[in-house]
Amino acid sequence: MRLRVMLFATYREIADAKELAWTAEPGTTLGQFLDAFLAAHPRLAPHRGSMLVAVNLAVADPTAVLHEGDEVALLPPVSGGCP
Amino acid sequence: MRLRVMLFATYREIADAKELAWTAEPGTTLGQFLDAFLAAHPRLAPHRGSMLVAVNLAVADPTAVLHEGDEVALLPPVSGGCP
Amino acid sequence: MIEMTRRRIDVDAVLDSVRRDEAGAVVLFLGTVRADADVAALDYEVYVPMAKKVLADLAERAKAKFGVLDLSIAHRIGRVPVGGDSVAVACAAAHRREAFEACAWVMDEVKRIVPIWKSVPPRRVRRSR
Amino acid sequence: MIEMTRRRIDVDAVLDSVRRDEAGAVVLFLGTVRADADVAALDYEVYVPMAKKVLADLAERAKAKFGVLDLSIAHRIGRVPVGGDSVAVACAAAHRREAFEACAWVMDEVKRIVPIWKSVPPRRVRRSR
Repeated sequence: MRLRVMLFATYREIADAKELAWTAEPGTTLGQFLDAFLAAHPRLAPHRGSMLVAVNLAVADPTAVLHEGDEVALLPPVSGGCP
Repeated sequence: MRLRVMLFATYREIADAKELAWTAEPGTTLGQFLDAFLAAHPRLAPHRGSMLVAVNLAVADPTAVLHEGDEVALLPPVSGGCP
Repeated sequence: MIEMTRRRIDVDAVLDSVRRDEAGAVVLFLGTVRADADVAALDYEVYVPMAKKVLADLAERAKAKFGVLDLSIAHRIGRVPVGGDSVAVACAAAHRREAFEACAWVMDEVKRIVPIWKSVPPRRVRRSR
Repeated sequence: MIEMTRRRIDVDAVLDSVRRDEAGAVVLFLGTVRADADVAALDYEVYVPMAKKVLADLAERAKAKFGVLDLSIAHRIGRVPVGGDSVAVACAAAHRREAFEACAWVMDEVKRIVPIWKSVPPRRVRRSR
């Protein structure tokens, strides 16, 4: 199945891409996807501890099962609003 | 000496006047003035306990000595701002 | 900026009066006339020269107490219809916490010590013919 | 009203979006770009569809939690110069206490859970000659 991987802020700069396509076996969990994706992008791996991950605009757990066409977003710690 | 006595809100309605002239002996204190003024306006007397009194725009104590031309304001409990 | 006005409060002017490049936060409070039962408007009576003096002093005390950059207060005089702004307090600070605290404290003080009195205007009696 | 915008935040429109006749208090918070050392502007990057969803949910939770009448949030996307508004939160309530509390709580949450990232834009290198 195909997934869209969205990258923001420092992760976007590290990967030098806003969006990447990714292919995974049906039934893959979010945790399994992350293992594979971070192995392919080792410079992002050190950020896993502070990384928030959203699937289709909602924060999701590593146990969540992914589906064809899912939008997976890797979110650095947020810093909106006032300074 | 002559004093200007300013009345607001419910006190203005009770006395039916926004401003009254008053004459007192030099050396009169604010407390002495109030005794005489409220004796002359007995319908205001019951409000003395909750009345704030200002002399020349500043809240003053009963011991304050009044002077020629002083503006004495009798202030009901305030209620500005939002509802 | 301390203003007592018979006209509509110019909220943008109140905000602009406190804006500073060193500010990271601006908090504005608007007191508005609420549609309570039988209320179509409120009348505000003000002892203007004393109110201006007390509000100017209040703004200075708030700046010192909370370390805010600037603080403005505008209050209406006279009749304000339901939905209208009776009072505006704007406060600018480096950080949001002190801006919120100063603004809330000033409103508490406005209701406590500023010589302003509100009343519900009497309804006009309609005569039938 | 939940708005993510590349243009200047229209503060009057944000305020008007929460005004109600049943309100006695409106609180507005503006986050402004502060002139810190070497900062002339800030860049805001936003995951727009998720930010809209999280902000809409936040506004509903604030209404339920504090019993406020309405709450609007607007946030800038892109470059905001020093002095510019990066975020506006407006809240209307029957009484001032809940309006202040809801507005402050929403700002804490905006900084905690909304997918927005700010950065200092890199300075252009000036070449001599």
